[in-house]
Amino acid sequence: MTKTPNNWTSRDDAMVENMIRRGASRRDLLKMLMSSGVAAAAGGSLLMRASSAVAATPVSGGTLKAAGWSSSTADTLDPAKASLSTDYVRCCAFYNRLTFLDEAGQVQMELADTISSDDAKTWEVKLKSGVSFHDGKSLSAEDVVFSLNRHLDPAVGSKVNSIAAQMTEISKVDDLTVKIALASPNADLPTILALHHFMIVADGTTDFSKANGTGAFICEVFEPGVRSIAVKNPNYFKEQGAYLDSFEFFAIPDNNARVNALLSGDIDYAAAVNPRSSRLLDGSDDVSTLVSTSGNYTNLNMRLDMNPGDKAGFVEGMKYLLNREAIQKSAFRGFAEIANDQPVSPANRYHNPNIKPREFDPERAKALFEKAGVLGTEIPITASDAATASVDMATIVQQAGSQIGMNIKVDRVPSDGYWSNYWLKAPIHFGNINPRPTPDILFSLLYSSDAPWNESQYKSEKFDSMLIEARGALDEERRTSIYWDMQEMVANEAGTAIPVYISNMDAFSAKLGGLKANPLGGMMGYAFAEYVWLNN
Amino acid sequence: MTEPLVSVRDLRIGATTDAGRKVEIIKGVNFDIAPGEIVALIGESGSGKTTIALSLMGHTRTGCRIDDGSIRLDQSDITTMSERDRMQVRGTEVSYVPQSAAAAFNPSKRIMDQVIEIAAIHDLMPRAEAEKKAVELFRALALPDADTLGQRYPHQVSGGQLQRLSAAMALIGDPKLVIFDEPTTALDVTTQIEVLRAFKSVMKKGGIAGVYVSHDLAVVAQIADRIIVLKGGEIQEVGTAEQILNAPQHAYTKQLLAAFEPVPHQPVAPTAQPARPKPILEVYDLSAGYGHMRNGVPAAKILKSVNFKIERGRNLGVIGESGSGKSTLARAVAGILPAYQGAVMVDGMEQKRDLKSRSKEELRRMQIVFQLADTALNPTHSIGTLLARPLTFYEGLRGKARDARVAELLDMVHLPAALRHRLPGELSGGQKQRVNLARALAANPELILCDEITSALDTVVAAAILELLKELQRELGLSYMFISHDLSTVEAICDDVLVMYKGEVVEALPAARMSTEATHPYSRLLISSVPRLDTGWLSGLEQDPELLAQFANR
Amino acid sequence: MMADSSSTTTTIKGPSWSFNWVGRIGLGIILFWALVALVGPWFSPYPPGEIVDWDFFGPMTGDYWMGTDYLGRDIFSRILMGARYTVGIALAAVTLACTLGVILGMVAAVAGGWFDMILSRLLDAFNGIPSLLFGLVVVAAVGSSIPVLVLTLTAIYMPGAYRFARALAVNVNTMDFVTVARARGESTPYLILREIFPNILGPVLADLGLRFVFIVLVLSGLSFLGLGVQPPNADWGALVRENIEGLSLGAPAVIFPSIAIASLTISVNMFIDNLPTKIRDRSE
Amino acid sequence: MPQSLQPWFLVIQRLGIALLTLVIVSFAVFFATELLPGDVAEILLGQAATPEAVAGLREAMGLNEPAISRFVGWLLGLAQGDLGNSYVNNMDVAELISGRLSNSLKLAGLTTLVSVPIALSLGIGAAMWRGSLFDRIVTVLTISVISVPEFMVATLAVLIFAVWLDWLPALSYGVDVSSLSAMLKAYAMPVIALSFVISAQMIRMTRAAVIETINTPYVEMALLKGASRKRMVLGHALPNALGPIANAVALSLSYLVGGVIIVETIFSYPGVAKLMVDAVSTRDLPLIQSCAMIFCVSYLSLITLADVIALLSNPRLR
Repeated sequence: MTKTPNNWTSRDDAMVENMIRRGASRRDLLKMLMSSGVAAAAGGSLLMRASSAVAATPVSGGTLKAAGWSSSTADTLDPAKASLSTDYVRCCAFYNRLTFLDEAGQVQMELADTISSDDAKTWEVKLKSGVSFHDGKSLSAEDVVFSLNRHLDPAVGSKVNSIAAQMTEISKVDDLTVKIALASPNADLPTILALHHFMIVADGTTDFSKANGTGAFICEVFEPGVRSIAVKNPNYFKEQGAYLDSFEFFAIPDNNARVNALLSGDIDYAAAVNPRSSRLLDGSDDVSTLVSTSGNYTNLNMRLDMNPGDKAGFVEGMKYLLNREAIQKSAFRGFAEIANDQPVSPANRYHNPNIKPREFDPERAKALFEKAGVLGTEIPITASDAATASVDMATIVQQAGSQIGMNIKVDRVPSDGYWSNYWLKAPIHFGNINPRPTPDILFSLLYSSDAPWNESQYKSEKFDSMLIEARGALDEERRTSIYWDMQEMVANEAGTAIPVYISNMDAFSAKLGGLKANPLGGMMGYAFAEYVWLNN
Repeated sequence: MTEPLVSVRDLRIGATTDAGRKVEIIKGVNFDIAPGEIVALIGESGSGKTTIALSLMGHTRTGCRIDDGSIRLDQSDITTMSERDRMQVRGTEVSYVPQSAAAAFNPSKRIMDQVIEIAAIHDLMPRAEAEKKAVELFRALALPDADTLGQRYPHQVSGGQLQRLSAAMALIGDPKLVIFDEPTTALDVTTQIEVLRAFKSVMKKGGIAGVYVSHDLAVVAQIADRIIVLKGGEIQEVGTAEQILNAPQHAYTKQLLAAFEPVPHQPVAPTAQPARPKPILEVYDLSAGYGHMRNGVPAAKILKSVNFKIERGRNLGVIGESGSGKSTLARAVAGILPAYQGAVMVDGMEQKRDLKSRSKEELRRMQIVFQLADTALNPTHSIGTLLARPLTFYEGLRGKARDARVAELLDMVHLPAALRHRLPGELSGGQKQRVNLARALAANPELILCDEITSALDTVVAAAILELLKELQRELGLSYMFISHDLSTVEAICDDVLVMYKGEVVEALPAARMSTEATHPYSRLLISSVPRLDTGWLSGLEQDPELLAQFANR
Repeated sequence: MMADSSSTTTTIKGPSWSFNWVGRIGLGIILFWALVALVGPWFSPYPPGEIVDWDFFGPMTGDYWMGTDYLGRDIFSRILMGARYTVGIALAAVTLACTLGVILGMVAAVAGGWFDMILSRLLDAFNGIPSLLFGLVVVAAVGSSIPVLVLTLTAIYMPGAYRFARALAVNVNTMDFVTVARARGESTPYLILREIFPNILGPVLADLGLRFVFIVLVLSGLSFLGLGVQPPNADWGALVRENIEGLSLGAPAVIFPSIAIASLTISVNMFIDNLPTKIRDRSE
Repeated sequence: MPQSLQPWFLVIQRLGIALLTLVIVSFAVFFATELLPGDVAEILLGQAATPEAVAGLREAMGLNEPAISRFVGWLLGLAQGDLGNSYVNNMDVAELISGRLSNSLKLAGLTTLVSVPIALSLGIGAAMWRGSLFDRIVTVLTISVISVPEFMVATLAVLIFAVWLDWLPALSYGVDVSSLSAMLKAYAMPVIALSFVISAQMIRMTRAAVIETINTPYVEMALLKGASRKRMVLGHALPNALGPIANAVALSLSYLVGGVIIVETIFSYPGVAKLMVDAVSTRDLPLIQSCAMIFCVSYLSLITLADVIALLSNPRLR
């Protein structure tokens, strides 16, 4: 057993592990640890533990039992309809995408051998050969055409219908080549195709009660709202297939119950553990944690077309009234990075580090509210458990408001129906945005004038034209600079206050090896089953 | 003289009331019982007679305990025994015949199992032998179908039979002492005779000693060798049955006996008012019943074409045994149970059958008084409120006028005016019945229907209520329809009598000629079944067994 | 004014309100919480929503008497404030449920026939729906606010109160004093209010107490499933729920609200169980 | 009517009433569901619910038909034994439910086996030795259990038995149930938690019912026959208290099917209660209806069973 300093937490463990993954040297790490007051000897053993977690040799075999946090009868094996982490995990295990994002956020080919384009408008996708579905059928261009075309059919109910809409033509060139034509140039297509919804299913599939994919696992049992059991695919096309023999996945919605199940050894993996449980996890040597900051955030949306968001100064005042540090420390117990009111997170390579987060400045906020003429009026804020930690954040804002004479009324509404009834609709409300791989998706989804989820009704012609320019720009430097400018515009002009990027903490048995953080989300971007192994 | 079987010395039993107050309910009682002797404990309710009887078995009811004194039964001292030892004595040495066998039989077990239970508990004999013995006892107690009776459930057997079965239950273990706790009080008179006879013969045959608890001197006179008169937990007088009946010493005993003397009714002279042609109540062809109505006729027909009339200022008595329909008659007349046929006329005016359709004035003129004052008076209303309500309701009286009238009503029924602030629960039984009456008087009625209003009262109290009724009649010119199962009560107050049997009027006569001139066999049976204050009455009584078989309610 | 003593009829003046020490302790705790609900918020050291400490699940200290919660808020202040919601909502709901149930029950008992039959069936059917599920559905439909909570809890407990009151009223209705009043020509409302109601009041009050306990628990159950009063306020059930992670750490933040709930419910039970026998026996 | 037929007539009458109640509930549930904001298409699309997408999905799912005609269609199907298809995943509702229901029944059955004997013996024992130390302990325990929220009991149980003592698994579903001991272990935790919740009420009611019959003349009669306390209570009081006890047990057990939502949540046990919550949150009408029917049927059959037991245990009604 390793002796650890008293104030050492799993959060710190995870940080050290992350640094090792990012390539920090042992000396850098020790220096960092010493500066934070950890004795050299203890620091050394900590490093040993962290390094072994990262660099152990893979072992084949075993059954992994993992628990997500939500599950219902709406669980689906149809990738187009996938809406919860639970669905993503299962789809990642049973299907493959054309491309995927590695831990550094770089696009890697999966089913595609190459994806190329000269003008970012017409794309050619060459498929790998020798890939077969679980039922034995070989992967061909028809399957890809079918899979992508599904998203355009409203009857399917695809979640990415609006993103897929830019694909005006999807056609087979030959058995292993597909041509995709876009409405307008978009250099991000390879990244877009890495979205979980763009999993490739077999041509003509309508029945999704069992998954027939090309993935590393074969679906053996699937009971919506209950569980799935997967077994290793012996004919997997990748050289190194899954290490696990089988993989059982279900959900334990209650955080406490999930943590307890992990602590008692009934499960090996507990996804998305509440930071409040960290103190409990710290006490156990059999459990490790993985923290990934992927750009998920809960934001406060003030509609610019409605009272009081339409009053000059109000939105800025609210941004100053957000005590980001309190939110980070209290609501997220440190499992968050302070953000600067724009959606592109540090995990994304286009993140603009020059925009500094606004300080908590109630006096300045007061002056701004006075200017807007809202000081002393009652401001209702709609929050819900549906948007992670929004109720706590609202409470924090409410407290800050009460100090400067702002009467902020928190309206907690049920999670059930929140997204259809309150989100985008209430004058001031909370949203929760999952990580997206490209700034283009984020901006066109959330901030362009015709964006379907324009949370604050932000309208700027300049912004719109910049978006189109960046999308077609193949020159990386040019794109980056446009995106940096756009981030600045959002931070200063839009009615969306983004206080922190939320870190996801997964907790798992110390026996589990091979886990790495991924910018697409927790559980290695939901694809962990294929990459992890169980040490004996 | 032989050693007494039971000797009780300075017995004191205390009780704790709900309020936590301690009271002594048996205050130092001494008596003996010789082997084979039947001793009666007689007294009014609250005299402690049942408490003493139960203490002989070492049992006290919840809240009571034996504080002092000793009870010796045969060789053993009941008071100092452990509960486990008392269990051994109960059923074998001393056993118990309860007041209401209907309640004392477990409804969910067969009769035979209960009768032979004592044998099973104390392991006295094998089951087959016990059953044989039980059947013999059934025969000895003159029970019909002795061989198969044990297979029935208690609800399938009549009250009189159950009472005899409970005696069989008590005798199965050959006890030395049997305690009879008012065993015939709940029975009809015609049934009572048979049961008494059965008890008497088995006790004599077995030479068993008995304690007979009762409030009824006439019944006790038939069965007891000795009588102990109790009042307020103390013995007033002890003596042989003959001596108590014929030469009472104590004033209280005399009072008890006096209450038994029939006081012949003096009809009120119709001088108070000029003669009116119309009777106060006329009933024609009245039929009523319960249950689902089909073609205007109910499923269970209780009352069948009853006709009678009551002249103003006169009283009509209605007698009959349980199930005769006499209470139903009162309810049908009052409209509580709407008749399905026939007519009720008050002062010549026809009344609607359902009381809901009768006018307030019609309702006012005819009032009904129920048997049990406990349930007839709302326990949450004060006496003043109870009496004030009819005054407000019928006459719209309020304030001082109403208060004055309430005081006047209380005075009429000889109750102190201060009582109006009390709740019914704080009053004695007789007082409650007076309030019950006063409430009817508050309506200033012309006719009062009295439904067994003295049946639940002790004899002395009942006699006083009857006196009160007569007095009120003289003062107010009332008429009563007086319903009772007790012939002597009816004779004491009524001018005319109806005898009812199974919903029909079988005889109608002036009260004075009832005992002598009744012709219907059932009337004759009823009259002959009323116990007399004479120790030889039961043994000398001859009844036609065929008549009994036809009419007795057993 | 004691006169007319009869030797055996124990005279009790109305329902006597003297009870044993267990009942008195129960009553004492109930009154204490009632007082807290009334004036507690004025004595709370911090605003209930204020984050006073950046640590979470803090221990008991001189500053924070009952520790801090998951956000670092003062638990003592939050319990004082929660008393108002827990006691208030439960009391409002139980009063409403019992009033409605008792009135309907008495009407059904007196009216009988079809009215009784249909009402009894309907409410029976309603009883078949699990109460927490019903609560979830309602809040999903109309959102969560104090009136909605009160009405939901009322709806959940009204059928029980109805059944109870109806059974009692049917018994009382057959008593002679009701027949006497009816024979006098009294109207149905008079029969219900003056004759029947006073006689079922005692047991109904005892039943009301038990229902109160269940409502406090259902309220905390609803809070556990995510419904309840608006932040930063919270009822005690919500306090337990939001701090339940602290249970494994033995945090006072979860222990004190639990004690608060238990002390209230246990004391109500103690009070009811030791009501003067006269009232209690009729309810058993 | 012949005496022997009377009980059967009563039973049939009760069944008829139960059926009528079911129909009433069905309509009530339907209207309640209609009152809920949003429909299955909107809910399924969640954040992606643009008007066009919702319209498309509605069309594709056949939701454009008026709700009442869909409901009547479902009722007609039900009459023929067809529960319909789930809107959400188009699976056969019967199939969806059957697995969950058997889980629920397994849990309910085990809990019944454990709690009913314990509760009845504690309740009867407390009544038998009324006022004794045992009675006081039982009373205090039941009051404490009634007074503590269910989720506290469940969470504490997990914490103590699974995390700290490591005696029992924290999850019940999907663990090894091949041997009897493994199965007992797997179900121990939810069964313990549920038993706590339902026993208290049963103990109280049993105690009250037995005490009431102990205070009858026929039990006093048994005492005067020299019967022991045990014989008085078990032989005489108990048979007559069966009716009310059966009623109390039925009421408590009815909780086990639909009311266990909290225990299902904490032990992540896939039973019907969670299924119904899911169905409500996705507005899946056929599923909601079917679950509601199950709750109602189980409630009514338990109550009816209790009625029948009460009838049969009473020779006067038999």
